[in-house]
Amino acid sequence: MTGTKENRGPVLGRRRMGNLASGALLAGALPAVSFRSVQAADSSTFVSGFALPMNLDPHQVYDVPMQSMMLNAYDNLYRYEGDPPKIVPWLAESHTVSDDGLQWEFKLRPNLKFHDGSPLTADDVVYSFRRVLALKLAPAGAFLRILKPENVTAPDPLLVRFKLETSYAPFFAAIPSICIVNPRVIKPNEKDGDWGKAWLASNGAGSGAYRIDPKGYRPLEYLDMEINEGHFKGWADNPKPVKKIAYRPTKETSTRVLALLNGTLDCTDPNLPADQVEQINASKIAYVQKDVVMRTFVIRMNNTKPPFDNLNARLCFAHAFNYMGFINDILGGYATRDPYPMPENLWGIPKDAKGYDYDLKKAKEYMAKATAEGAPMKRPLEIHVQSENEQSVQGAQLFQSDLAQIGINLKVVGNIWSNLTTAAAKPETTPDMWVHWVSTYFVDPENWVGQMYDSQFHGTWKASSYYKNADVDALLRKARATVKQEVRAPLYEEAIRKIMADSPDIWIYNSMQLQGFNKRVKGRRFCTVGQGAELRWITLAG
Amino acid sequence: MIPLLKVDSLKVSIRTDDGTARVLDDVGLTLERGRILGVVGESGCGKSTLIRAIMGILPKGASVDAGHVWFEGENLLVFSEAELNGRIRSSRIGFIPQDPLLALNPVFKVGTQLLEAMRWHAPDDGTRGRERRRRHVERLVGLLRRMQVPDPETALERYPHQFSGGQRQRLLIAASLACAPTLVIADEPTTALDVTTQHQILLLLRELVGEFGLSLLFVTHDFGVVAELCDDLCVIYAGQTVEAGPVQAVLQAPAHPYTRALLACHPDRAASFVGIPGRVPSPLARPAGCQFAARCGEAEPRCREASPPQARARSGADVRCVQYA
Amino acid sequence: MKPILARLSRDLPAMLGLGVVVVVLLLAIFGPWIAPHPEDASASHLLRRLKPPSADFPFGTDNLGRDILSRVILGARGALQIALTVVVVAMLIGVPLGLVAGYRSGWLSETIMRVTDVVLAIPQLVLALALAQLLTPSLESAMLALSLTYWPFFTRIVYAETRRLSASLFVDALRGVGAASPRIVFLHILPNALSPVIVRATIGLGFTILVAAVLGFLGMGATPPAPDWGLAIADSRTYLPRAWWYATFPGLAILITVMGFNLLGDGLRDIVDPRLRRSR
Amino acid sequence: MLRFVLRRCALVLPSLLGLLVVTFLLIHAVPSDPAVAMAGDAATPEQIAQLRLQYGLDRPIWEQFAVYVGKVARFDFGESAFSHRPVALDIVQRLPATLELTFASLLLSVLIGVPLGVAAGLKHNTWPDHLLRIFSVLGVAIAAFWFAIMLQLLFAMNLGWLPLRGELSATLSKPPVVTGFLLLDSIVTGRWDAFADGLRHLLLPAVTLALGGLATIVRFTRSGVLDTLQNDFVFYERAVGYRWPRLVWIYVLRNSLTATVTQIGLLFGGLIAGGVVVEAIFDWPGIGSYTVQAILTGDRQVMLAVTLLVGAVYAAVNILVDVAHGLLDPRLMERA
Repeated sequence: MTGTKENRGPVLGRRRMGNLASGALLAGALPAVSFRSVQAADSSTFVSGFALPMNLDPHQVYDVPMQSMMLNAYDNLYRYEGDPPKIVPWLAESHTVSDDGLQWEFKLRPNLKFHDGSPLTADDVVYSFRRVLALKLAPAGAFLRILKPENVTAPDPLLVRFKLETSYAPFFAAIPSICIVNPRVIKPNEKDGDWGKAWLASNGAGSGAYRIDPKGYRPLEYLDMEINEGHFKGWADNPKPVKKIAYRPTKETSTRVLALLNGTLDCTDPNLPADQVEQINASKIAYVQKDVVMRTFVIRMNNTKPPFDNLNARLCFAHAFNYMGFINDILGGYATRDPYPMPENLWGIPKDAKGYDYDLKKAKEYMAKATAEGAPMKRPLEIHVQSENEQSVQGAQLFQSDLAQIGINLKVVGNIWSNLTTAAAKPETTPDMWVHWVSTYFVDPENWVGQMYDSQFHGTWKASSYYKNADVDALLRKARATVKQEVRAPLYEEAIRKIMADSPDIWIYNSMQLQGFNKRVKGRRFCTVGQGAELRWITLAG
Repeated sequence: MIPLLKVDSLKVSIRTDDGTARVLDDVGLTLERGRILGVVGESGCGKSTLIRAIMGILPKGASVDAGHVWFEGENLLVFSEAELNGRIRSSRIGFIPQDPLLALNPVFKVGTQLLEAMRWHAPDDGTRGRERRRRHVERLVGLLRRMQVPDPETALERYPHQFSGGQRQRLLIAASLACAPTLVIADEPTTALDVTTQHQILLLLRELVGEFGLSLLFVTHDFGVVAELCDDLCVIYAGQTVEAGPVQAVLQAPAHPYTRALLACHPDRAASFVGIPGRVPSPLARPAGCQFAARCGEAEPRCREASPPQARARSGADVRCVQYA
Repeated sequence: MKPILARLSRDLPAMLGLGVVVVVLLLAIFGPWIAPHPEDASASHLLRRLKPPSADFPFGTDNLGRDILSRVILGARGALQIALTVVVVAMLIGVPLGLVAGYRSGWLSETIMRVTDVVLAIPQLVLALALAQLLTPSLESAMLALSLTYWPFFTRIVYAETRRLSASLFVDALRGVGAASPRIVFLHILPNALSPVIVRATIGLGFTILVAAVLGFLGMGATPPAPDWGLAIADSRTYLPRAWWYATFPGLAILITVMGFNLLGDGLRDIVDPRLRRSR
Repeated sequence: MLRFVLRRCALVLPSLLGLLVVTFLLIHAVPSDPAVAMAGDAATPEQIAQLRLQYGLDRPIWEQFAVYVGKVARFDFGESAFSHRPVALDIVQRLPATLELTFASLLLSVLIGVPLGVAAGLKHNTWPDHLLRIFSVLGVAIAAFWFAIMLQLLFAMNLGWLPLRGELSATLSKPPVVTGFLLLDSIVTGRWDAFADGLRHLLLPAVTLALGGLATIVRFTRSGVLDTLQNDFVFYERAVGYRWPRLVWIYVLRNSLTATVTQIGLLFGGLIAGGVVVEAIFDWPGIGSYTVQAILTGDRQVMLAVTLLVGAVYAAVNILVDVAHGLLDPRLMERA
């Protein structure tokens, strides 16, 4: 245990003890800078506060925590890099696509190796995709409708061929979500044809820059990874990488912040509450990194339930949310107002379209119109929030107190994600309103408007406003089946204009992620996919 | 020769929530060596406080206001707890409790409990450690045999509830003798027993006094027991000694009206006192004058004015009554 | 009543407890008139978020700029409501079951006591959380969950008392003169068994407030914007350690209230039955 | 003795079955559809339907129950809907951490609570007694999470004496798994660095968790001692000259502990549940945070298994309590 020189005078330390004992009871009355640093002396271990996925199999789970894990332990054919994100060749050198958008071919780099030293070839890519399609779990979502297992083939050791059932533009955008796994370590551990599902949930079988240490793994609690010196990318761009990544996710915000402030953690997870920024930045040891990401915050309205089936009613609600108050005062300005149904930094946004502003007078006018049209505006309404998520609760409370001013009675109901997604499967059980984020699963409008407002997705939580507009459906479907971005962009712009006119939901902001870092962390690079969790470039000073 | 035990105008009061209770208000008694003194009184008259005062274990809030407890010429009241433990308890004053079932710790083997007292108080015979313990066991087994406890060797390994009432009392009598004391105080040791067993125990005690050269202070509410066992008698009423003298003399010619009332309403000398009208005055509010006056058939006005003086009755007993002044 | 109060008055900690309970009761009744900013029960003031204690806001303000002092005062009513509802419901379930099981013997009694054992074996918090899930997290489901987990304590106590009493001579005598069972149970056994129940209930009031706070902490109790103490602490976690006042004052409110009920309950217990030990 | 234990065990089985029925019904009444949750964020309706079929979630509830009981009998608790890992494996990995924490806190509360309780009993109705009583109520009344954060601020942040979170420093490698208990494994494998580090990590959570138990133990030991002191045998033991410390700490104490031991049994169940909050704050990798996770995600298999497990632990501890009662008081063993 070492500390910084300034606060480590032994005599002073002893004498201060009494004061500190009483001081601690006043908690934050003490300036944060007086905290003792317990930072580990060695600069070879990076202690990460990123959340861990539910298990380690990238073919079973696909969410933000999984992205942050798999970007280090596994490789993909293509990968998103940089800010703004660009899809770049990774295990594949290049790819080709047929004119009809049905046949895709990826050419692999030569001499690729898995962690066990065995070569990574096109057969392994085929195995990986077939495994995803067989397990039919989260990451398969983008592929199940358009790809049959037998249509993934390896005509030669460095060539992978996909034959799609229908043309599906987001196919390429979703390619980085599939990790290439090593069948030679998985197959011996298969049980009853489970594709090694049970085994890979707690083990690694990748080729990534870091190697999973199964002994250092406890689901959701901790995970250790060691450096893979022989990674195909080489380490030329980082002469002093960390040798070990120790994932130590913290469950409580307060613990998280304290751990950053005393050097237990080198970084927090990227969802730090805005109110912690000032305190962390005031400390000698840590700072907060701000990055614009693609993660939209939206209040859903159930368009099948009165009064939300009435356009004027929906417009009334769209004008009753204090967008800037929420962003500036509660989020401390750490978010970007996003009036569109999709991140404003993505392509396909109709820049000419105007969103709605906070204006209670207009809201009242729309309310009067809606009431005149018979919409039951005085009905007690419910907004469901994710209780464990403070921000969704705050947003709902703010909305509640504004609506109360124009005479609308809104009740905030705490709920949990799994109940909400279940409820969202049917229009009758979907709440009047509910609050959620839409993160980047793949960088494509399909991830937002495509899956949120095409009526064929009714029954999934993403489409839980049960919005239906035949014109929009047609536009979105056409865009989905077209490969070229130049052709697709105007289609999305047109669809979004129509959607915004119908105001099916309340779009609030695109997130800015806040992540606390120890000052010894150097060389971080950010990409919105994975929220900057790829750690190959990290160096620890000192 | 000085008496073995002499309690001298002892006054003990207890502070309670409702005021100060004068539990013992001038108690005196004298026990000569080799004799058995019976202390008789109704429940609530202060018998147990008297025993506690002699043993130096007064309840919480109690204090000795006056008097002495002379034991072999030393005033026990000035002894510290450590001195009492080191020089008096068990080693010189043995104790036989009232209810042997309640007095034995239910969760320890009998042997453990009896040996615990011997460990600290048995006479030093020069042995130490295991050897000393072995000798203690030997002595206990011998005593148990003498007390006619069946299977004395295994008895020490058993728990209190595994004995009958009479056997338990024999165990405790043996225990009181284990450290060879000169005085044994017995607190109604036969009350909890049936009549036959009671008789056997009394016989046994009588024998032991001679055999071990003991003196016995025997506290009871039962005149029958006193008549059977004791040499001397001391009657206590409302925290005061009202009559004291040789058993024969007192029983033949009870001098104090209280003693007479007790004996009169119980010609068979049975164990109950319910026959006297009225109630013992509360220790919280002692009346002036004679404490018995309110219930006394022979009371005169002066009885209620001042405490009656100590006097000598014709029988030779000491009496606290104006009739003899 | 008088002797109990008189004896209680000599027990300093119990008097302290009584004082606290009386104050909390007063706050619960008159809270909206006492609180400096009663409108802060639901309003939000974005411009004065997370202000430290000052003359205007002696306990500081919370994440939506609401006066914490007012919310602590307003929270008393909710806390008492939860506690009373839970304990009364638990008593209504537990006491009759205990009476039946204790007075009767045979399969009915056995069944009741086995079920009681099973419910006692369910970890209280787990059941409460599961129920809160089942009925969507709200104050009502938290209260129901707590009641459903608390009744076995009453059943146990009443069962033991009833068994003791019905074995007593006095009930035998009543049976002897041909008194009807319900009459014996309600007129003779129940009043005698009631004192430990009341003691248990007093302690239970404090305990319930505490568990409700834990449920609130886990997002399973009261829902915003209710001025709930547990909820306030839960909300405050995001702002610790900087906004220390946010957690501290609601925390102290819980601490003092629970302590008050416990001290009072302990004092009552010492008076009613110095040998009564069952409690948690 | 053995027969006594066996009979108690036999009595426990129906209770556990009852517990299983109750929890099963309860959990299956929860509206969230495990298939939706299992499939994950990006799932399609077809994927969900497929899962529902695969896990038999479309069958009648009694059939699901029968299947489940059959599996449980073979110690197969199914697969977590979320992690897709066998629940039994997760429990085997996590239970030791919770037990270690629970035992440590029990040990702390007994070692401190019993002497304090005895002291309060001996000093009945004096200032030390009043203070101890208020303190012990304080221990019950204080919100654990608040206290935990205060401990963190003082000992981990300001003084820097103890680690803030977790069960082992990130820079240390874990000792090889022998028993699954971190401290035990460190000793067995001679990893004294890990042992010392693990002990330091254990301290703050154990103290936090011990607080409620400590208070309870003080209270019940106090009232036990008060009761015992009323007994005639205490007077007898004093009258025959038992030395005071031995009288109190051996002869009085053993009689006074019955209620305390009962409470320890009750506490144990409470500690495992109460560990939920402590484990969350200190990132202790035990069963508590696992349970919260399961509840928050609606993971039925885990909720069932944990409830059953806690019920079983509770039952086992209560059998131990009965045995301890028997050891404390030989009369009880005879009666049984």
